[in-house]
Amino acid sequence: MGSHHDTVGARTGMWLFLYTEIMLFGGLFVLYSAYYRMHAQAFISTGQELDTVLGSVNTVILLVSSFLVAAAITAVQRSQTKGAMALLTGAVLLGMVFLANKYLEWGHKFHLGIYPGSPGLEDSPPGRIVFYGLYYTITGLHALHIVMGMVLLIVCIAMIGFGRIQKERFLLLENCGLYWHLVDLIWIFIFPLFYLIL
Amino acid sequence: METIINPVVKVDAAFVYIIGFSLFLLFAITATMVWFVFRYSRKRHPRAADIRGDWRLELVWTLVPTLIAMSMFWVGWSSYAGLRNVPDNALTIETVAMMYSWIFIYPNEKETEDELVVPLGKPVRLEVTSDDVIHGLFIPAFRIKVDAVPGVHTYAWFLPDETGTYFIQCSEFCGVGHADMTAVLRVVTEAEYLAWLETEAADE
Amino acid sequence: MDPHIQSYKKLGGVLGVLLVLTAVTVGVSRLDLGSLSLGVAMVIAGTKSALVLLFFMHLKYESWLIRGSFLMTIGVLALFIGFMFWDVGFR
Amino acid sequence: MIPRPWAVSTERNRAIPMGETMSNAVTSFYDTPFPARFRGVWSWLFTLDHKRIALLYLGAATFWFIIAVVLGFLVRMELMTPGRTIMGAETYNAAFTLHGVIMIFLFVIPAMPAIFGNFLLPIQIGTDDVFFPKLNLLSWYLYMLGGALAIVSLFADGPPDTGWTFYVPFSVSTQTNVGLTLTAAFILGLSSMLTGLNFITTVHRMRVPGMGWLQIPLFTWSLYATAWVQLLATPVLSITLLLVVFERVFGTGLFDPARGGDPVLYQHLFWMYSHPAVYIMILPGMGVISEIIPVFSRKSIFGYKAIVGSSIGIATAGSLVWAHHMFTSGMSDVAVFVFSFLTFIVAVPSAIKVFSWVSTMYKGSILMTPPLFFALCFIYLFSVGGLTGLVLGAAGPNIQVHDTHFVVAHFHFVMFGGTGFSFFAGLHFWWPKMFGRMYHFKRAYLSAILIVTGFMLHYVPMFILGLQGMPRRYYDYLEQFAPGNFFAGLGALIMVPGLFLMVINLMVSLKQPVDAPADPWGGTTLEWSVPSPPPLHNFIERPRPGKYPYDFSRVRTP
Repeated sequence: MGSHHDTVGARTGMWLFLYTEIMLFGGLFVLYSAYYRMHAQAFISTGQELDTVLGSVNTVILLVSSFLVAAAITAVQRSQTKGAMALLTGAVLLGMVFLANKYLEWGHKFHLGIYPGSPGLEDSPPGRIVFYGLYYTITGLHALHIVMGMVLLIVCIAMIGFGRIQKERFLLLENCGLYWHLVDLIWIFIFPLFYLIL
Repeated sequence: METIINPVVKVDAAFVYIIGFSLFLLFAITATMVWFVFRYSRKRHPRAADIRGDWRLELVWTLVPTLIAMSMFWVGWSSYAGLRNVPDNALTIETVAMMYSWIFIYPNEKETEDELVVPLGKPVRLEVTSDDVIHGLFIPAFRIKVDAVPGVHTYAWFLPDETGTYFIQCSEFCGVGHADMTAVLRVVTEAEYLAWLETEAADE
Repeated sequence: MDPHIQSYKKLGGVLGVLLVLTAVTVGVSRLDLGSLSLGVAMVIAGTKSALVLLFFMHLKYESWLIRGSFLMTIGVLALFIGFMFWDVGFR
Repeated sequence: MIPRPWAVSTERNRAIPMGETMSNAVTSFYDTPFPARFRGVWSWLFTLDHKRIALLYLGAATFWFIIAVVLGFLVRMELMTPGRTIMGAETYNAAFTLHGVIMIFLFVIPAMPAIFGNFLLPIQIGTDDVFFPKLNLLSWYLYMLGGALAIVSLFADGPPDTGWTFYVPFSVSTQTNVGLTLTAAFILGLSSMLTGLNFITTVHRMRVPGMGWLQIPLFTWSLYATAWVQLLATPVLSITLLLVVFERVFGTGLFDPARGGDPVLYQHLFWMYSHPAVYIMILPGMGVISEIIPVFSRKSIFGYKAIVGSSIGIATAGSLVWAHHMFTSGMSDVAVFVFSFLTFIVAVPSAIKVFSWVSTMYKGSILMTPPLFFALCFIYLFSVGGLTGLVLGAAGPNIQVHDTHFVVAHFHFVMFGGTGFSFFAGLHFWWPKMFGRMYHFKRAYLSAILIVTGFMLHYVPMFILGLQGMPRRYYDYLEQFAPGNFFAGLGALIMVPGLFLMVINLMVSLKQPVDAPADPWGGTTLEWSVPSPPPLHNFIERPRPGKYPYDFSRVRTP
């Protein structure tokens, strides 16, 4: 069937899928906006409890990894197979560092007794509970997407190795890259809304 | 004191206006359709004309329904406004919904369960909230319905302009006892109301 | 298929701008701008995401269909949030 | 011997050398597995052929439809007399919840796009399959998985009792198996999204050369508009349901008023999807009617562009009226004003469609057939549903009838009288195309008459009950509501046999030999130019779409 060679169409399909991801997180941002309106003061004071340094580091990590993925496409287009694989491996490693940071961050919060349903959180003002509810939901869902993105990138590395992704045929890499960038994109909004809020 | 307009009148007028118009439109559409099926059946009319549209006609049947719809919107909205604008001298009664009963708390701290007693002719404002899940306070006779949401205070008001007994129901699904979550509204004369308020308050 | 190849230099430049903007948004968050601060942060985040979209995600080189439908998606989300404020904003 | 009043010949039919009997000369997709290595049942379970996938959906959706009809029937039987009639309150609550969940998520939303859309969209735009055939099959498996979970929740202890709306905090606090049902709805949403994604890509990338946007048949147009709503609104439901699951499992507190949450926001999120979902349900049905009316009037659709425009208008404006489900929720009065206003705006494009359909028949040459009969019933019932929607859209009257049986009657007129009847119409219209067999006409008419009669007796009393103030989802009711409920029950007793007669009539036709011609009705869109049933790749030679999809000047009765 003819459709298999239509890369524009396949990419269109990927974008359409990304829209569903945008709307999925969008639902959470809808909630965020409403709760920000209702509990502005609590959001601001609670936001300061989050570690801005860790958040900034994670932002930089995702931006760099995004760059690496974009560069990997250029490398494939220039038939630099080894280079492309190295760039993607770098991106996956950065994804791991991101998750490690996230783990530390969540672990620290859990250690302090701040997690959904914890006694420490239950006694705080309502806005703080909601803030952490949103924080855990959004960053948790986002971390899940990071994991899925890493799996996709690893598949791409393997496919480059097998020669299934090459100069004239890199649709898979493009689509996986799009997914990875989207995850980055969502973080670009999570970062100021939770870590920088004043 | 200016006379208070009972919102029931405006809501009913809105019903009549919208349903009346709708029945007319429904009849017109259906009759035309049936007539066409009869008149232009293949037996009577073997060769169809080739008409693909007519922008003037389409413009007309875009604009006219828009105008009708706008008028309906306005009638509906103004009757709603009547339901929301509480007269100043209203008697306020706290209403708490819980699975599966209604608690009414009067200004003198008197509480009743599943029975709301109000004086004739005095507007009543119900301050509604819930203890557990969402319920809905629904008094069909006075065209009012408002959800009882935990953590939120909503309100509704009505003008009891005739003595008698009316029913109150829960309109938002709340569990096994949803259908049994009914209460009685008694509209009594001012004197009876005052007497009732005092005696029963003393009882409890 | 896609004849367009973006040079490493260009991609690196974009990354540079992104990192600078990150620094700026962190810096601005230290200033007390009152109610403006959220708006400023969102403008910077919007700029950053536009850069990612246009260059890393090649939106700049895509067809009208993808560009238009992307804007439509964002528009729908904005309308959902905006229209909800008819309630949340006036309660 | 079946009467063949539908037998016509068209010039196009004659242009193809095989003529009327070509369905016998061409190997149909039934005899050509794709991928070719699979045989027997595997050729269905692993098929990538859009037509086979459509039939897989048809089988599954019919099963769900029957289950949901039976559940709804039991609910009505329970309500036929006051007090306990045949079941207890817990069972009743579970029955109406599952009736709603199954009807909506497993039948009404997926039926039209997944069955007719899958079968016909590629053919109508002159191509051989959808753009992502594997994704298409995946959608079906997700649909089956969601359905399986719904079955499990039927028999798990404590089937859900929240109503299909899953309103918090009740859905969070109830002890029944809500989580399972939410997961099922989540998966079904994913399936629906992927179908939408597939259709949008297919329409954009695979139209046969020569078919511009204004040569696309109206059914495909309606699917295209629907697909965007599926794509953009469904994720909001997904996240909402997920949040309720989180709420139940982790106690995140996002909707718990004691912890700063706001239950009304749940309703906003829920209806942000679920109101547009109403248009996911009805738009394809409108598309079906827009195909049927011209064919049997043998006359071009009146105002093709207006119908296309109104489909887009409904999809757009329909996505922005969600809060009209919430006028009593404690929402701000400003929001009531805005959303009531927008609701009336959305009524206009629907009105345009109705006027266009009726005008199409003006000076036509109308042949009564079962599909047309169902379509005319649709126009009547949908008009009632639409017009009573105006009552609900008006802020003041809404307060009285919200959450009463008036609403129940209204949305059944739209969902059942509208989507259901257009589905039945489409089924009778495309049945010969899908299976190559014609069904018995008289039995089809009889079933339609039974369904409509029962329908009216079933739902009209509910309008009155609602106006009198009987809330929905009531297990028991006050004495004054007894007559209305009794009549509604009687209606069900007429309607349900009608439904079964219709299904059986269609089933029985499958026993006959394949005998339907390629174009039994004299249609002009591309699906009528291919054999019935179509061959694997749909077209024998490359289709040539006309300048205008509804040009009947070449179609003649012999």
